Amino acid sequence: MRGTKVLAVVAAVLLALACLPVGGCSVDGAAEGGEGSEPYRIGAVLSLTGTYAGLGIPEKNAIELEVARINDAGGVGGRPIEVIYEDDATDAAKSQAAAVRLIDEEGVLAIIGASGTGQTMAMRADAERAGVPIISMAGGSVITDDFSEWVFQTPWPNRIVVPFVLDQMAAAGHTSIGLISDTGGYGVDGRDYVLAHAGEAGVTVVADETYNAGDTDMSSQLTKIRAAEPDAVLIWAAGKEAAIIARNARQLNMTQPLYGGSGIARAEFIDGAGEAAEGVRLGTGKILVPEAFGEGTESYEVATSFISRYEDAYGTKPDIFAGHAYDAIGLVADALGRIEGEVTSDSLRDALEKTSGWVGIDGTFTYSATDHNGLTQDEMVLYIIEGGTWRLDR
Amino acid sequence: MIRTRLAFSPYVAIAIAAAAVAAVPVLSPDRYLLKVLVYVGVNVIVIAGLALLFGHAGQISMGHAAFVGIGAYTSAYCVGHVGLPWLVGALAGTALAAAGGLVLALPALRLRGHYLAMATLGFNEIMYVAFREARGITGGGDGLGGISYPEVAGLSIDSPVGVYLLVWGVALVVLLLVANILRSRPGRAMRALHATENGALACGIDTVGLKIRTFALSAGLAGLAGALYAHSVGFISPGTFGLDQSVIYVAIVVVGGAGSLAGPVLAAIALTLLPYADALIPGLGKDAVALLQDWEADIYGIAMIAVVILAPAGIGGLLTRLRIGRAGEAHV
Amino acid sequence: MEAAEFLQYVIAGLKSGSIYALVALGFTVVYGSTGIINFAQGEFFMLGGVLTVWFYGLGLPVPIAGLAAVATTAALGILFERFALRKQRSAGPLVLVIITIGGSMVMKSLARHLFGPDELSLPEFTPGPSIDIAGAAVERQALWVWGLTIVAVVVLWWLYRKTRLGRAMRACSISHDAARLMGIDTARIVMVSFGIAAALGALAGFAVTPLTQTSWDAGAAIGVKGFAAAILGGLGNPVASVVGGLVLGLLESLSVAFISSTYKDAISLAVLLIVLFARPQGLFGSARREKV
Amino acid sequence: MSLLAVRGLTRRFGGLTAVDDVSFDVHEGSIKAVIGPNGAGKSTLFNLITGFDPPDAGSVRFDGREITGQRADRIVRSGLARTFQNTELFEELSALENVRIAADLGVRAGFVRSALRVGLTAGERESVEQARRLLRLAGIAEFAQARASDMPHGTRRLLEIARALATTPRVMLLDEPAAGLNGAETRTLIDALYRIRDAGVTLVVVEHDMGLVMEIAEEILVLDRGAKIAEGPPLLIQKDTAVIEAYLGEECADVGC
Repeated sequence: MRGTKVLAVVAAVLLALACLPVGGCSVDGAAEGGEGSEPYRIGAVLSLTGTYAGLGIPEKNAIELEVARINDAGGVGGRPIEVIYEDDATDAAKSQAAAVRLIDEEGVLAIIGASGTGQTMAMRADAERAGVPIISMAGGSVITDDFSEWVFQTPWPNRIVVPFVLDQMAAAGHTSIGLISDTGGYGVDGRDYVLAHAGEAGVTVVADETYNAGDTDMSSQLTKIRAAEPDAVLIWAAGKEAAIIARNARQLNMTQPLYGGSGIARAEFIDGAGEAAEGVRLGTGKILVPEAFGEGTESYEVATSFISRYEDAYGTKPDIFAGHAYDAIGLVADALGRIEGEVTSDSLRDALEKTSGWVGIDGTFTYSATDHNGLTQDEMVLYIIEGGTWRLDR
Repeated sequence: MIRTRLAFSPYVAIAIAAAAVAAVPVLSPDRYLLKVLVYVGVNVIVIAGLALLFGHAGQISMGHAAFVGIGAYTSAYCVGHVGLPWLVGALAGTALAAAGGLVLALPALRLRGHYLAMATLGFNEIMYVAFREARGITGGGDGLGGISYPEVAGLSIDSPVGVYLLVWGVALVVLLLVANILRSRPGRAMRALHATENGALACGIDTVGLKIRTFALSAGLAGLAGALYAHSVGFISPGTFGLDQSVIYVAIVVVGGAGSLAGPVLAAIALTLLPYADALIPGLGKDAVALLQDWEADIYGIAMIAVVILAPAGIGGLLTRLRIGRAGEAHV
Repeated sequence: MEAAEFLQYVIAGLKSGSIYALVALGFTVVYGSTGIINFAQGEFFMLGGVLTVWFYGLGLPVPIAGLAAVATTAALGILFERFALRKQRSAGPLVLVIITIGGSMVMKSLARHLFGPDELSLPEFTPGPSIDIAGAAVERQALWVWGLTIVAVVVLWWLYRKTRLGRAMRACSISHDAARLMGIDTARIVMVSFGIAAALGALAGFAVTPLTQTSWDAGAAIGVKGFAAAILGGLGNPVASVVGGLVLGLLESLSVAFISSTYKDAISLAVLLIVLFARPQGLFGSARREKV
Repeated sequence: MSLLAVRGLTRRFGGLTAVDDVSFDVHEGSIKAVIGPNGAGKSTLFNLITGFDPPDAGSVRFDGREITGQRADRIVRSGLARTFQNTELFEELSALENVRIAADLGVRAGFVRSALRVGLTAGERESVEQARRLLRLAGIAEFAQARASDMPHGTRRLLEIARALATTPRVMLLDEPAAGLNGAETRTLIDALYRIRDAGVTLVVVEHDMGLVMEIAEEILVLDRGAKIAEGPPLLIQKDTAVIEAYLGEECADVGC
């Protein structure tokens, strides 16, 4: 029985696995909300480990903070919200499996997540088949460009941020720009929009360089950009490489002003770039400087209250990722509140789609049957980094 | 010495294995377990190929994830863009990956050990750039979604049970074919090549041809696994086929035990399931799950070290000691 | 392209090249005494940076924090060899390589638990504007990186050539059995090699963190570049590793200059594969004639 | 017409000429010895003939066909087998498995036939029988299940000879088969060599054990510093001054000490 020992081994292992009482309360198809004081069960697929851990952890903090606040205030129509967390470890295969588990075994009404664009796209097929809405916190435009009635998005996609930044650069008289972007999803997505919208914004891209995550030096790319003598340099990057680019540019005595998008709207960028961050301008939402919301407005109240509560609970100011998560759980709670009749995944999806004028951190959301992102350019503001922090550059 | 032990005829063993595979969905209709078992089945096919090339023939390859990627992207493109049926796409993916194996066999003729590891590692990194940049075909960094379910003879296999049965059906066939090869002349020639290339040459073994064919077969199996993965999961991105996945495959074969097939297959099952253990172990509290998920990478690393320290000959070595195998008998 | 701009590309190449060289040296030192590739070498680089930031956070000035980090990482390297690798000497090179892979996973994840998921930064040793050399701008920190690389190479050369320990390490790299017959405690040599390799990796991490920041997962990419550099130069030969690192750095920066930045990694690896095909033992490696 | 005709074989390593324009013939059914002091180029000569090392000049004709520079495995398959100075056995496998791998030459089984296990059992059973027969011929049948690495030195030498035989060679080149053997083991080796020669296999043996050489060799080739300095029957070679000089140095050559 030599050759087929491997088959016997495989058979034994599979049978053992099948007998694990894994099934649990496997509910097939979309979950019913149930009545009375039973909690609304919402799933959350986040990158708590792996490369995107820096996004997932603040997102989880924000969701836990908001769920506690909502439940303390009596929940939604008297029923509390219960969030079940799954870590996808920045791996698309795991995010898909997590989504299936949340739908089948936890019977969730909706799934908040994932932190990354790829991980979000991996969950779509299963969520759509099971009829469970996804509220993604990832910034890739493809999430809502490649439209699906079951997929919503809270952060400002490049589709909105890029034109805004390009317009600001044109307004400041920079007609020729040098672009440097990372080869990850966010960078490529941003670069596509820059090349597409440069003309409209009255700007020409005279240098177009890229770099890879993990690269330790971008001075070659910047030397090439410097040779093209642009009026300004646009950085479309997420992660720690953006700070290196700012440093390299300063060391190369490049005089051009630096511009960027929400990818560099992070405290780590300022710490990493040091003085090189001074004078860098970036376009993103209003969370960085609450005054941007305009004192006395509802969004100002929402933002300052969230920022102070977050700081009390976790000791640091919330970053843009915490803001995306705040909106995600907030939109779900708001939609739940607006459902008349039976609360199901379907009715929750419809309610989400009818969200209009909901004031969140990333802006005032108005979804529709064709727009599941709900934000416009007027949620954007231009900041300038001065004295190690952001200041409104208006 | 007439062997008195009850010699299972191979067909009985195949029947048992097939019955077990079929029984799983009946015993536990849980979609999550079936989806995870699809990941396991895909890895078992890749590991069967790598156990052949690396475990038996001693040719290290740090680029096998790239072959999986070639298979996945090729079949997704053939089916998605060119509109070919899945079976044709899968075969095209397997063939192209095998061709990639042929290309990679050329350096293997001149390089040994760490240098061959670097050449195959370089191949993996170059293919990663290709997957990322060939956006027309691969969808680039954001990945390729909406890949259709496998369809055999016009019948679309889109239910979780159907996909599971397809993947594990192919896995069982692959295991049987690889087991047969390892028990026959090519398998013995591979073990000879692994022991000493000069000794193999002195036995008249065409080591050049053997390396090329083994690389091509091993890479082809990885491509087949890729084709199955792409259409069962529906979404692939360059990151899935990166270098760290190739390193994991090599580690699985070593943990499994270089000289056997059952060992690496068991190691593939165990190490693929480990990241999902938090959901599979019944009765874990919420924070126990969170803790397990948070420390999963550490547990994975420690588990690998523990197995190779406790069982230097790997799980395969343990299996042999359990079964009073004849000394030096090639245990498959 | 005038000379100043070309010089700028060369400087960029030498800057990243010297980091690859230091990490490659770590690979070569361990390969020399054990014959295995230490997959945790990238994590030693990460620990060098992360520990420096941590010590700096405790109030130590940057240079002292750096020294403490290099020393701690060297100690970690020795402990890792003692506990994980020591008993496995007889188990064959593959098992050892897998243990270093497992070790790198554990170190990486522990660093995330201890030092958090986000990037950590460190002020420059001597802050100030870049220095102009023939029209090209050179960062002060880059001078520190080159300086420390040269110091490391000279110290290593002195150790290998001029000390008993060094000779014993060279003997080990040629043949463990012969070295043992000469009364060399090969176990101690292997331990020392892991200490030195860890120190070299940590030194690289310390020197470059002010430029690039660091984080718990900074080791992976550099580990691959260091391994490629060690192979390009020729395994086992320290000087070759340094040259391999510098050549790899220049390959990358020049392919950005003349071809395209998107394919710089693919181009430099393709060149490496061509070199391996022409010279299967690397640029300077000795073609070990296989005795038949 | 000789079975193996070597003409002008030369191999240079940098400045050193390891094999310098060596020519000789081996006749079917005979036993030829190749002797010479250490470093005379004996092993290198074997490597050139058997394709393990490409010659810089010269040619080798086996059974009338040119085989110079062919790949080693092709030369083995055409009937010219060899053993190594330091044995190249498959250490983890049993003696039977070692010989069986060479006997597999007779089993027609590529990847596809093996994968489907179509009609293999007959060929394989035959190759196992062949392997057992050869172990008996070499006189080490009782070691069949022993792992190669666990076997005593003498037995390992005989195992490598049995394995080379399994490729059904017409000529076998043995590289110092008696090195490190004691008296009794050398006796067993000599008996085995006679049995192999009687089975029709021509033998060419590199050896230092003059007792063995003088007993079994019908013709002796003497190499010194890469060049052929003598060739002929044992008795003639014994008295050849050039040979003595090569081995014992000048003074003894004329005095005959």
